[in-house]
Amino acid sequence: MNGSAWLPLLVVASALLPGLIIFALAEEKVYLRTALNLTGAFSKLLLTGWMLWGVYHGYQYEVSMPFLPGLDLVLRADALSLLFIALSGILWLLTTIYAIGYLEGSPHRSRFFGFFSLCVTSTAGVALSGNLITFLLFYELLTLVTYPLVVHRGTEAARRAGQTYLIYTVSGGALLLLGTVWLYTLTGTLEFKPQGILRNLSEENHPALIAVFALLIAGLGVKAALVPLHGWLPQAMVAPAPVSALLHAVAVVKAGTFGIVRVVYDVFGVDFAAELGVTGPLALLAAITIIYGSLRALFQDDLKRRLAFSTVSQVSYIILGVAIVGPLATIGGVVHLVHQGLMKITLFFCAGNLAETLGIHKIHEMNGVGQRMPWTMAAFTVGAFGMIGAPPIAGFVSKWYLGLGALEAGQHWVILVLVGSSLLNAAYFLPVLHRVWFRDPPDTWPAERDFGPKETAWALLLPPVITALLALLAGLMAAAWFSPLEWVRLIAQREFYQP
Amino acid sequence: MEAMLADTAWAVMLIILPLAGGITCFLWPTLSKTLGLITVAGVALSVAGLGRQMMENGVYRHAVGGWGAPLGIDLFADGLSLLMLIMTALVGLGISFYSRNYFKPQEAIWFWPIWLFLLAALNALFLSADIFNLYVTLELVGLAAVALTALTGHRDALNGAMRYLLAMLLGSLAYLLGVALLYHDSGSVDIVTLAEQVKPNATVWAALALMSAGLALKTALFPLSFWLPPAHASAPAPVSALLSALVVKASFYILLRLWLEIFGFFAEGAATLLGLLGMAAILWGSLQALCQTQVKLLVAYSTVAQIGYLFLAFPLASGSDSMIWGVAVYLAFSHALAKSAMFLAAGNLVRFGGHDRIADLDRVVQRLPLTVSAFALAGVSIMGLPPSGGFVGKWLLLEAAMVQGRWDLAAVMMIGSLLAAGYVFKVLGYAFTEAEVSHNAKTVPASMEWAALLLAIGAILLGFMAPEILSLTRMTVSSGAGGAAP
Amino acid sequence: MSTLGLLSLAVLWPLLLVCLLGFRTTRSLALPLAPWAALPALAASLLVAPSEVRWHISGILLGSEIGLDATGQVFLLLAALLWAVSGVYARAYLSQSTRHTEFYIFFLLSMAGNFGLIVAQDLFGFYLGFALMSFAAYGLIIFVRSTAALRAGRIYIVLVVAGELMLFVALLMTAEIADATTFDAMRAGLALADPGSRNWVILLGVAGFGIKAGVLGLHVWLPLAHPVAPAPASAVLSGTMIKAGLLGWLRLLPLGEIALPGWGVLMMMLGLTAAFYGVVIGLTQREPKILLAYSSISQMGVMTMSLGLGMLSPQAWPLILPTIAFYALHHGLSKGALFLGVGLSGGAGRIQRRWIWLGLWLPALTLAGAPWTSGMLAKQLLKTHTHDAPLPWDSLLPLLLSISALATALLMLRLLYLVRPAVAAAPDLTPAVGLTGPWVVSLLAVLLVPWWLASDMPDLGSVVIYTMDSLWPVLVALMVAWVVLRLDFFRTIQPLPAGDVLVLMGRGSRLFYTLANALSCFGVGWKKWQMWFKLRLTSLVMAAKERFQSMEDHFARWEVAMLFLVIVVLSMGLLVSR
Amino acid sequence: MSNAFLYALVGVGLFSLGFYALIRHVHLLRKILAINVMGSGVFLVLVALAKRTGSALPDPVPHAMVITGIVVAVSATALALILMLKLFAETGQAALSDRRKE
Repeated sequence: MNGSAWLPLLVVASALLPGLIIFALAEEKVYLRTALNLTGAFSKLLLTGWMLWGVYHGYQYEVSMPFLPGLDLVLRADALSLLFIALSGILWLLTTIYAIGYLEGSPHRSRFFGFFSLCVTSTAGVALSGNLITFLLFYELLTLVTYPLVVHRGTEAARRAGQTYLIYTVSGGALLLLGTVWLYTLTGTLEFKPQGILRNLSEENHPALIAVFALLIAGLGVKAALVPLHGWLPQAMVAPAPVSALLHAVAVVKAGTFGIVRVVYDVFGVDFAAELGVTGPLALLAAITIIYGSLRALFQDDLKRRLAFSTVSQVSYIILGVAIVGPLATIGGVVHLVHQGLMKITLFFCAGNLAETLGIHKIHEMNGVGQRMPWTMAAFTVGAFGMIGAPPIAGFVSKWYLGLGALEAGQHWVILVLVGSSLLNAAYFLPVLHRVWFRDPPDTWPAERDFGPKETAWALLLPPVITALLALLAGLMAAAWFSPLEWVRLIAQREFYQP
Repeated sequence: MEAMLADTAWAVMLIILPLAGGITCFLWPTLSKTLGLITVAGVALSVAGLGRQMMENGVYRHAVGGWGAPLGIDLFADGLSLLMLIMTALVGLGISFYSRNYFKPQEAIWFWPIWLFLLAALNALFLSADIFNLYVTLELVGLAAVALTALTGHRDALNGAMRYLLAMLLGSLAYLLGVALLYHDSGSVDIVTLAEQVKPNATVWAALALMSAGLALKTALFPLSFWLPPAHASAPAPVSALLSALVVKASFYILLRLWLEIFGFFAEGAATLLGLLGMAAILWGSLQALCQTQVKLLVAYSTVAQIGYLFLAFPLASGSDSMIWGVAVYLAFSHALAKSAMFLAAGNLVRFGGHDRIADLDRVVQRLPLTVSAFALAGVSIMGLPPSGGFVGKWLLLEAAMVQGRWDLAAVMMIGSLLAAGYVFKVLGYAFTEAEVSHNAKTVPASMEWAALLLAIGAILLGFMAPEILSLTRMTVSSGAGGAAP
Repeated sequence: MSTLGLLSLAVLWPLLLVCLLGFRTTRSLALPLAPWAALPALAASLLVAPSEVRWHISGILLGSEIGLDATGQVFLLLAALLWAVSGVYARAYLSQSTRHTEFYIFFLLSMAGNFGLIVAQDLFGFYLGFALMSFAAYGLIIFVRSTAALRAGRIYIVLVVAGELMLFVALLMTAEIADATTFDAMRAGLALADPGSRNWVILLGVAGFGIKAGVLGLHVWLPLAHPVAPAPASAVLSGTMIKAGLLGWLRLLPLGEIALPGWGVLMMMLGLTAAFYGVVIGLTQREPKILLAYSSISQMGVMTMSLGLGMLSPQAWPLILPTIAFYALHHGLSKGALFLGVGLSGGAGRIQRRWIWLGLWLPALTLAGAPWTSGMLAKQLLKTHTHDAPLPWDSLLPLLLSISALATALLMLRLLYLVRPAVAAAPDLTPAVGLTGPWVVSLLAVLLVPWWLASDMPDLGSVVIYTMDSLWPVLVALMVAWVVLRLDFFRTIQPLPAGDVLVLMGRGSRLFYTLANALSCFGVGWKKWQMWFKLRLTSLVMAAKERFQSMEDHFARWEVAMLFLVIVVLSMGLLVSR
Repeated sequence: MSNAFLYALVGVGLFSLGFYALIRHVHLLRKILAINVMGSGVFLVLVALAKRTGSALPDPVPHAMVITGIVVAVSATALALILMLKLFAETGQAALSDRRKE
C-alpha cells in the first residue's frame, strides 16, 4: 500500500512549471509556448492515467508538508479526486488547443497562457487536497489566478466584470475561511475521511455544526453558483471564449461543487449531515437554483449569457444529487460533474467559434448558421440535446440516476424538479436549434473571417467536435468499464458506503 | 574560527557596524552606495550570528562596559527581539538594494548616512533591556525617520515631516513622563526587575496610561493616525517603505514588550480599549484606502488598517497564554515584508508613469510585469489570502478569537480582509485596463523591480515557515535559558 | 447469430447512411442508396423467426436488449414495408427539390428510430428509438417551411417534449418498482406493484404514448402535421409512427397479467369517442390529407378500444394481442397507400388519371372493411373477441364496431369524392413512373400481406362465414352517398378548422402570451429599477467618500488629534484602575 | 517629602501648560517652544522624584536621565528649527498648511 508520494506533486507541477516558464516567455515565441502547453497537458494526462490505474488497484498516493502548527498541507489522490483531475486534464488539453487557435494574433498571449496553466494547477490542487486547509488554499488561489483571465481583454467592461467576480468570490472565500477555522476549533482536525470526521462530536455543539455547514456551503456556493450567489457567472462572460469555456463551465464552477461534495461526504458524512437535517434545505436550494437558472436563461438574447445561466442551473444537479441521501443519487450527482463538464464546454467552444469566425454574439443573429458551419453546429446540437437529457447523450444517464436516487430516497418532489428543468432546457435550447438548422442564413455575417475551405480554423473546430463525441460516448457507452459512470460507481462504493 | 565566531558579542556588532558605516558613507559620499549595501549585508550576517548563538544558549544578555543592571545599559535579546532584528535586516537589505539607483546623487549623499543611523537605532531599540534606553533609541529612530521624510525638500514632504516630528516628540515626552513615574514607583528602569516589583497602584496606572498613549501615537493607532498618511505618502518610496515597515513597528514592539512583561497581568480593561481602537483602525483605514485615488496614499492608509490587526492581539492575549504575542510579531513581520514590497512597487509605478493616479495606470501590467506581480503578491499577503504569511497570521488570530468566543473580533477581521481585497484589486484592476490618456513612460531599472518582487516573495514564503518562526517566539526569558530549540 | 446481425443491421444501416450523407465527399455515394435504406429491415422482418431469444448488449446505454417477438415482427413488417415504399416514392416525389439531402437525413433518422424502438426489448433502447424518431420527424413536418408547417412543427415539438418527459417519469417509476430494465420483467414487476404508483405509471404511460397514438385531446398535432408534410413523410407518419405509441402501450402496460377494470372502461370510452369524433370532423373537411388524418384518429380510437378490451379481460389477452397487431398492420398499409395515392394528385389536389382514382378505391374499401379485404378480416377478428368482454360490453361492442365500419366507409367515399378526376384530364400531369410504381407496390401489399400473415393466425377458420355481416355497412354507405350526391345539400358545410380542439387552446395560449408579456414588462421594470438603484448607489458612495474625506481632514487638525490623545490617556487610566 | 511632591506637581503643571500651548498656537516656532516647555516639565518631575531616598544624598539615576533627556531635547529642537526654516523658505509661512492642497 506504500504508493509513491511524488505522483500527486508531479501532477500539480506538470501544470505549474509550464505556467511559470511561459510567463517569462516573450510574446513572439509562439511555438515554444505551444510546445510547453501541450507537453504540460499530455504529461498531466499520463500521470493521471498512472494514478487512475494505481488507485484502481488500491494504491495510496499521499504527500504532506507542515504549514500551520498542528495542520499541514496534504495532497492525496483518492477515487473522487482522480475523477475531477481526469476531467480537468482532458479538457485542459482541448482548451489549450482551442485557445491557441482562438487567440491567434491577439496581444498578451504569454500572460494569458501563464495564468491559464496556473488556474489548472490550482484546480488540480483543489482536486488532490487531502484536508480542508489545503482545499481552502488552492480554492483561494483559484480566485486569484482566474481574475487576470476575466479582465484579460483590458476593457472597462472587463474590469467591472472582474470587480463583481471578485466581490462574490472573495467574500465566498472569507465565509469558507470562517467556517473552516470554526470547524477546526470545534473538532481539532480537518482531514477528509470517507465517513466524515464529525460523527463522534457530542450533542450540544450540533447547532454550531449546522452553522459551520451553512458557512461552508455559502463559501463554496459562490463558486458553485447557487442562487443568491450566482450573479458573477453571467457577468464574467465578457472574458474570451476559452476562459469562459474552461473556467466558468469546468474549473471554477466545478471546484465549488467538488468542494460541496467533499464537505458533505468527507467532512460531515452524508448520514450525519442527514441526521443534522442540513441535506433537506441544501436539496431545496439546489432545486430553486435549477429552476431559477433555467428561467433566467429563457429570457437571455446573448448566447453566452444564456449558456452561463444554463450552467448555473445544470451545476445544481450535482448538488441536488449530493443532497439526496442515497447511493444512486450520489452516483447521479457525481457523474453529472463529468457529463455537464463535457457538454457545457462543447457549447462554449461553439459559442466561441461563432463569435470568432462570424462575429455572432446574439441568438437572433444565428439564423441558418447550420449551413455555414455544419460541424460546429452539429457539436452544438449534441451538447444541447445532452443538456435537455435526450437519451444517447451523457445528460440522460445522470438524469436517470438522479431520478432513480430520488425515488429510492422517497423524495418524489425531485422528479418534478427534473421534469420542470428539462422542459425549461428544451424551451431555451430547441428554438436556438430551430433557428440554426431550419432558418435561412442572412446574406452577410456581422464579422466574417475567412479560414479557407474549412468552416473555421482546425484548432477551433477540433475541440468542440471531440468533446461532443466524448459526451456522446459517455452516454452511449455508459455501461462500459472505462466510462465515467463505472468510475463513479467505484467512488460511491469505495468512498461513501462502507458497510 | 568556530570558537571565535561563537563568542563574539554579535549584539554590539549590530549597533557599531551601521554607525561606523553611516559615518564612512557621510565622509566619502562617492562610494556611499556600495559601502551602504555592504554595511547592511554585514548587519544581516551579524543578526544571523546572533541567531545561531541564541539557538545554543537561549536568551542573550550582555552588560555594556561591564556595569551591572541599575546603572549600566544592558543589551538583551530573546525570541521576539531576534525576530524583529531579522525583520529589520531583511527589509533593510531589500530597501538598500532598491535605493542604490533610486536616488539622485545629491539626495543619495544624505540618504545613506541617515538610513544607516536609523538602522543602528532600530537594532539598539530591539536589543535594549531597560525602558529609559528604549526612550533614547525611540527618539533616535524618530529623528532619523523625520530627517529621511524631509529628504526631497518638496512642500508636502516638509509639511508631513514637520507634522510627524511634532507628533513624535509629543509621544516621546508622554513616554518619558511614564518612565519617570514608573521609576518613582519601583526605583529601577530595568524591565526584568520592574516585572517583579510593579504592583497596581495610582502612579503605575498613570504611567501605563501615558506610556501606552505615547506609543499608540507613535504607532499611529487609529484616532492618532493623522500624521502617518501625509508623511508616508510624500516621502520618497524607499523611505516610506522604511517608515511603514520598520519605524512604526518599533514603537509597537516597545508597547508589546511592556505589556508582555509588566502591564499584561492587571491591564485587561486597557487591553480591550486597545482592541477596540484596533478594530476601529481596521475599518477606518480600509475604508479610507478604498476612497483614495493615489497609489501611495492608498498604501499608507492600508498601513493604518493593518496596524489595527496588530492591536487585536492585546485583548486576545489578556485571556490566554503568551502565544498570541508570537502571532502579533509574526503578523508584524509579514506586514513589514508585504508593505515594503508594496511601497517599492508603488515607487516603481510612480517613476514609470510620472504620476500617482490609480485610474491612469495604463495597462502597466504588460509593461512592468515584475512590479505589478510584486504588488499583487504583497496584496495577497495584506489581504490574508493563502498561501501568504498574512493568511497564517490571520488564521491564528481567528482561531484564538473563536476559542475565546470573541465573535466581534472575528467579524471585523473578515470585513477588514474583504475591504483589503477591495483596495488591492482596485489598483490591480486598473493595472490591467487601458486608460483613456496614455503618456510617455520612463524606464525603471530592473534591480528596483527585482527588489520589490523579492520582498513580496519573502512575504509569501513566510507563510510556509510559520511553525519554525512561532517556536522561535516562544524562546522568552520566562521560558528559561534553554529556550525551545525549533 | 445472423439474426442479431440482421436486426442490428436494420437499425444501423439507416444511421450509417445518415453519417455518409453528412460528409460532403461521400454524399454523392450515399444519396442513391438512401431510398433503399429500409431493405435490411424488410429482410429482417421476413427472415427472422419471432422467438423469445434476447441478445443482451451490456456496452450500449446501461445495458440494452434486442429481440423480436410476435407483435414485434408484425410491427417490423408493417414499418419496413411502409418505409421502403415511401423511400422509393420520395426519390421521385422530391426529384426536382434542391433539399432532398436534408429530407433524407431526417427521413433516415426517424426510420432508424422507428426500427430501433420496435427491435428494442429494454426501456433504454426503446426510449432512445422513440426520442430519435420523434425529434427527427420534426424535420420532416416543417420540410416545406410554410407558415402552416412551422406552426404545426411548433405544436408538434411541444407535445413531443411533453410526451418524452411523461415517458421518462413513467419508465423511471417502473424501473424503480420492478428494479429491472427489460420490458417483460418490468411488466411483471408492475403487476405486483402497489396500486398507487401503478396508477401513476399507467396514467403517464397512456398520456405519453397517447400523444403519439393520437388519443382524444392529445391528437391536435395530427390533423395539422399531415397536410403540411410531404406525401411520403405523412404516409410514414400516419402509417408507422403513430403505431409506435400503440407498441409503447403493448410493451409498458401490464396487460394480460392483471385485470384493470377502471382503466379498461376508460380506454374503451376514449377509443369509441375517438372513433366517431374522428369521422364526424373528417366528413366536414375539404383537404384530403386532413380527412385522412382524422380517419387515422378514428382508426386509432378503435385500437385503443381493443386495448381497453384487453384490460377488462386479461385472460383473453393472448388472443387479443395478435388481433391488435393485425389490425395495426391492416390500417398502416391501407392508410399508407391512401396517402401515397393522394400524393399522386400533384399540386392540383385532384387525381388526374382515372385508373389511379380507381386504384384508390382498393385501400379505401379495405379500410372500410369491405368483404374479402383485410379490413373485414381485422374487424371480424376483433368482433370474435368482444364476446368474452364483461356483461354490458359483449353485446354493445359488435354493434358499435359495425357502425364505426359504416362511418369509415362514409368517410372513404367523401375522400374519393374529393379527389375524383376532373372531366377534362390535363395531358401533361401524368405522375412519373417513379411515383406510381411504389404506389402500386403498396396496393399489392394492402391486398396480399395481411392475408399472407393471417394464414398462420390461430382462429382463421371461424371468420369466413360472416361475409354478409361486413357487406351491409358498405352498401348502406353507398346508398347514403348516392342520396347526398343528389341533394348536394352538404356542399355548403364549412370545414371545421384542422386541429379543432386547438382553437379552444388558442384562447389558452393567448392567456399564456399575456402572462409572458406581463413577465417581460416586469422584467423591463426590474431592469429600470436596477439602473436606478445603481445610479443611486454610486451617488451614495460618492457622498460617503466626500464625508469620509472631510472627517479625515477634521481628525488631522491638531486640536482634535490632541483631544483624542487626552481621551485615550484618561480612559486608559480609568479602565486600568478599576 | 512634601516639597519634592510640590516640585513634581509643578513639573506636571509645566507639562500640561506646554501641551495646551502646543495645541493652541499655529505658528511653528511657538509649537517648538511649547515642546521645550513640556520637556523641561518632565525633567523637573524627574529631578523632584530623585529626592525620594529620605534625607540622604539624592538618587543619581534620575539626574543621569535628565542629562540624556536634555541632550535629546536639544538635538530634536535643532532639527525642528531647521525644518521650520526650510518650510518657511519653501511655503513662505511658518505654519503647517492644511493637508488637502486642492
